[in-house]
Amino acid sequence: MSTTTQNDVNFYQAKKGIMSWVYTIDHKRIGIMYLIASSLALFAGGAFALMIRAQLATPGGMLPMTPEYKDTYNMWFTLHGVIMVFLFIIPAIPAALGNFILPLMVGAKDVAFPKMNLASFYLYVIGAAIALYGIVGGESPLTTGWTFYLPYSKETAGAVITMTFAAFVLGFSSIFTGINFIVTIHKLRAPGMSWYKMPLLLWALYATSILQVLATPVLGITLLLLIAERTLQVGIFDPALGGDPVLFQHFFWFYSHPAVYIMILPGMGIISEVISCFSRKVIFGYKAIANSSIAIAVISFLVWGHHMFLSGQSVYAGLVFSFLTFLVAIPSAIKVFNWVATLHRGSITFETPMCYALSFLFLFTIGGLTGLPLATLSTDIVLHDTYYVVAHFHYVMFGGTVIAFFSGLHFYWPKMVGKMYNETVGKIACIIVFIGFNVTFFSQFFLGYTGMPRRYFTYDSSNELWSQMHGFSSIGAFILGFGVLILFANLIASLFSDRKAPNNPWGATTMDWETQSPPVLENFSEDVPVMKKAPYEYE
Amino acid sequence: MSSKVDTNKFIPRFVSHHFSNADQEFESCKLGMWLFLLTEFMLFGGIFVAYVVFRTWYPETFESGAEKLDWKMGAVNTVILITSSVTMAVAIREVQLNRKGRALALLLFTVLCGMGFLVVKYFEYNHKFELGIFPGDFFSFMGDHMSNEHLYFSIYFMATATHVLHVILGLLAILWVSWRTAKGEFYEAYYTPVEMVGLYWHLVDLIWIFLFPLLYLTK
Amino acid sequence: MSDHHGPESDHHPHVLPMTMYIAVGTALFVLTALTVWTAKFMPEMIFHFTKMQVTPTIAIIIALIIAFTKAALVCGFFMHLHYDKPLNRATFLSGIFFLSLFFLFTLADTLTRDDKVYLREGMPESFKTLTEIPHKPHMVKAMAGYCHHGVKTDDKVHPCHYCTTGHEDFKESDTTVEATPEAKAAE
Amino acid sequence: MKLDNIFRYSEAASAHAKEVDSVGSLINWLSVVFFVLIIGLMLYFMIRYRRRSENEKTPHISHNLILEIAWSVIPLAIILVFFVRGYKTFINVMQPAPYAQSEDIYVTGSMWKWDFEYTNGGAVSSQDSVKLSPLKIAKAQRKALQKKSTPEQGDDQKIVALDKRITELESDPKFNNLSYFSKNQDLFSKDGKSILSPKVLTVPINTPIRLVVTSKDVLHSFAIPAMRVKRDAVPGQKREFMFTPIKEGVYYYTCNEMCGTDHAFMVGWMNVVSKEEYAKFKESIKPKEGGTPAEIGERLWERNCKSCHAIDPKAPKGIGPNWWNLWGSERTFTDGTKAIADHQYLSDSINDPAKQIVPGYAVPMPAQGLNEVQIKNLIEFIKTLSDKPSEEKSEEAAK
Repeated sequence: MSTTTQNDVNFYQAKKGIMSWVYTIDHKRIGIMYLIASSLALFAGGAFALMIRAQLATPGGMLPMTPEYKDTYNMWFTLHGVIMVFLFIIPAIPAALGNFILPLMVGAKDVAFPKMNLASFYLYVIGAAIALYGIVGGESPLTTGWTFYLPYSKETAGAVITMTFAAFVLGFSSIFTGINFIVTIHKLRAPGMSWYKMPLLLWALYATSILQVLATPVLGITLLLLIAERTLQVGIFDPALGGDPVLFQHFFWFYSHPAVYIMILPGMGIISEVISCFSRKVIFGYKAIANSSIAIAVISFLVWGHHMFLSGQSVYAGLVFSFLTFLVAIPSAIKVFNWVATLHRGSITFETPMCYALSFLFLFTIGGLTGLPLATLSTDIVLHDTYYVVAHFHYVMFGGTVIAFFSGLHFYWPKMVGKMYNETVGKIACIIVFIGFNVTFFSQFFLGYTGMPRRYFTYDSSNELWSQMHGFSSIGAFILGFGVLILFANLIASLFSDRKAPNNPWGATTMDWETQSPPVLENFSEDVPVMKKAPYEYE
Repeated sequence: MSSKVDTNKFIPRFVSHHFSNADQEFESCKLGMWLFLLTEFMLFGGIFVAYVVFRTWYPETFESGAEKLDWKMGAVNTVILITSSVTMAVAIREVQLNRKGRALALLLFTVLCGMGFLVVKYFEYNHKFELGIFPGDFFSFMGDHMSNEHLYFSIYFMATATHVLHVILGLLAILWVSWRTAKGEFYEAYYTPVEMVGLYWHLVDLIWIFLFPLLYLTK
Repeated sequence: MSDHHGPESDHHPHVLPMTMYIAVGTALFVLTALTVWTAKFMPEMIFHFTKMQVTPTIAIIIALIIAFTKAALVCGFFMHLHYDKPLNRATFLSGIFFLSLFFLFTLADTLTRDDKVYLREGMPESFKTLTEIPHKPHMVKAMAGYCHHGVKTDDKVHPCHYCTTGHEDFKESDTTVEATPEAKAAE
Repeated sequence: MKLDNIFRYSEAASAHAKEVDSVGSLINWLSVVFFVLIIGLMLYFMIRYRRRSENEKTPHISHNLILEIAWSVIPLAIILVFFVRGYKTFINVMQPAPYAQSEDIYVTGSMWKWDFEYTNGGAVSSQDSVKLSPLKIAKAQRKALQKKSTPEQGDDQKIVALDKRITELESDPKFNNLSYFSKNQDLFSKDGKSILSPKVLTVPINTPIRLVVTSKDVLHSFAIPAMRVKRDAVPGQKREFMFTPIKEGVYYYTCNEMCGTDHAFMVGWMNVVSKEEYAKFKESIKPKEGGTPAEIGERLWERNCKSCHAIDPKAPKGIGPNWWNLWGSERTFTDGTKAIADHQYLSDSINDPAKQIVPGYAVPMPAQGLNEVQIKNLIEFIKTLSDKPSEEKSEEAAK
């Protein structure tokens, strides 16, 4: 780093005023804005989750069992799903952390299309505003679940059009981010950074972007057709008009299954970075992890039918999809094995990001293994659409993606804001989140095993196991919520502390740590930053 | 080559700050555009999947539906779109050769063709509406038809309306680059927007190449 | 900003010969004519000479082959993929690949759907009517007062262009013309 | 608890349940093995290789090809076993051979109840279901006794006896699976009337049962956890599955696909009975044939209308209007218009119930799907429900 010049003023101070944020095309500022927006979405979705758990804590629930309140619960879980999926998990890692880190990691001054990046953020804001209007705009509540299955979403009076249009707009936001990342990784890598010298987070983001670009347009046309179905009664998905509701599920899952990997892949990338960094050791099986990201991206397009084994899909198609679903388990397993092998003979320290990464390994392993009975056709008959599925995908989505997001957030926080958070509080929050999470969702496996269906707002009080497990789950949810609050409080408190972060607090080796914290306006002081050493070359 | 540029005629342009040279910028834009076109393929792909599924289920319905469309109008529109595609491609060539006037004329001719396409489409739609052929449940056709023919027309209207939307967006984009061409912003070293709009316009043509035989001809 | 690059680091276009554009354009027009001919006139000719019917399946395969050829011409030459970087070509081909996966797996379901449940004695009538809606399209004859092209038979404003000698089909088949209110009013 | 029972699903009561459960156990035990292996190693490495000094050096182990191939191929081989074990049962359940001998039952889901029709044309009504639930009957009797305005001698003892029976039934293992709804009827009622009338699916033991499911409105999913079966009911399309119950008892069924407001109430129970009992049951629901139109209409009323429309002049106000003296009376509607209840009005209001609604009956009647002959028979039956001689009435209506 050269001596302090005009170039070394960090990007927060380089331009001042609210307008410098509104019109900014700086990827770092857009990343920060995305981070704030998606964290708000996390809190909104989390609030709905807590209300769901409060209702299910007892069989009678907290809502009176009169017809007008039944839809309230249905609205809660629908909005929990819609907000968490479209407004939080999908943009959280790629668009918030990825936007900030990716150009730094490839050694570029910005993403390839900075204006499109800003457009992506504004589309996100518009989409979120439309979704908010759908919630509070006076339309009757949306009760379809985030899957919008027809014909129910056609017959219900809820704000389906508003919400689907919001998801449509958010889809474009996602596509723009994807295009930007692919082009940036292809064209703007620093001299010296060949494909197999890219940090693994870049591989993960690259695979994610492929999925965003290829799958999201299908969601677009699906939602357009759904809107047309409600306004013009086109009948393509409506059995009363000769259409086929199962075709809608094909359309929907062609997007939404790859979307599951849009959510988890960047999380896996972050874990690769964090584990290698805090083990002070070269990542084990770099090529295997990199290639498995791409393999997951490709195979994830072939397995959408496993959401539909019992949905009226042909049983032969079910056979094919079951087989392919097992195949997609392999690359994920390879990654887990590689991460554990990286720990071997390392020099491991347990800072907050590493605590989250290790919880990720624990939870994601459970999440992955509990997916196997769902991919097996005969056991899926029992478990399909029960709480087992709920538990399984929360282990993958929350235990995987969100924990990885927390890990990445703590890992890159010093780089993003230039301040260190309180390490002890961070670890305590991590432990509370870990415990709360397991109490919440492990109990749901038992519910699913004994046949408790999803999306029920009440349940059999005579079944003691159900009462107990729902009770546990609800207690756990509040512990989890408390942990997340501490986590964010700790991070926000760090902004007002005077613990200035060094440029490379963790001793990591990728290019993003070579700039100052927070980075300067055009990321690097040098005109053309050159990659000096390969990633993960710890001595 | 840059020495040939008449700087009085063309406005020189700088490469954006985060690219290291013009080639990198051009290639990045082109890759970005191809990725965007990829999303368009997938978007229309959805409609085509619906088409194929229902065609395999109800072949008679689709034959009966296709007979109600006027293949002559479809053929005229195909010719119009292909012409516009040729002129668009040649317009890019003219920009590459620094012939501003000819490029502008070709671009405007492309716009004219696109408008012609819309006019023909308007007459087609109008005729359908007069006969009560509407998508889905609003289908109120009184002549001979299959019991679920509204499905065919749902797909017809969804596909062509989405395509028409793309034509309109494409026309606006061509007008935009025509205006910039007239100002002299494009020359052999910088013509990225023209190239991008050209790619987009060819996509519009590409989709019609499939829509025409599938909707109008195969009975 | 210090690192802006002037026109000296310029991009050099790859200009293609005019003959290519003319040749490809001509090919596209010819193929359009060909696809119309194969769909509209060829079946009659084949039937005239060989008494063989061109089935819809064959017709659609021919139409698709021609359409793919045209698409290849447009992509390869007008969109310059033939001369372009392999990366852009790969992008385009990946679209085709994933789209065909979408087709393949969706059809794997819809073509092997097992909803033609083996029917036995004793299926209740109500159940039958509930479940036979989508899979049995049937012909609906023209309404009274309309020709089979759907045009009102006494419509002076919009005469039917297809029933060239007046509403001929209508006169043959329909006997309920007296029943329509318009007809009664005319009397 | 037996070790292999840790991973049991809900109680298993069908022939293929054992196979399903053993596949499930296999997967889960192997998962446990892998989990212990992975997380055990992780924990071991965490402790063994924690940083002891700032200047520690780590070895440069970039990869190990043999190890990586091993941990790709071995899991692949294992999960392929899962696939093979899984698909056979699935096919047998979801697509039984057409020649398989079975007892067919036709299941129709609608918002928010399941209807069952049998091959002899019989169908179960909610009333029958109430009869089939001893617990419900005992509870109803106790309630009736408690509400009596003039208590008689011996009522107390009766209540005590009923309480004992209720406790007995509740602790009966056969009823452990009974849904919440059978025991908490009061919670699910509106204006004192149960808004839910779950119907009982009665099936014979040790007989292959083939359920053909469809739906009247939106997607539902018919699931019987104890039988290890579940399948979506797709409107307009038929889906089937087959199972063989091997244990007598009562098992709950649920709807597992989000279908609207009362999705959580779309539950009921299935009664597995002996073959003899089943034969008796099937005979009892067999529709009687022949008779005058009014008699046919009465049977229609019993099947389709009884739960909402009373025919007794003294009956309390039901969900739908009482039919006593309905024929020929003047009806006033919510929009202020009036009509005489003649043949036209009745058939209209059966075909399109929501069009004209008499004040006080907020819940629109669901479409019944009756054909013209059935409607005519029903109206003939309604004509007989009058305190005046029938000829007089019909003359009045004719005027």
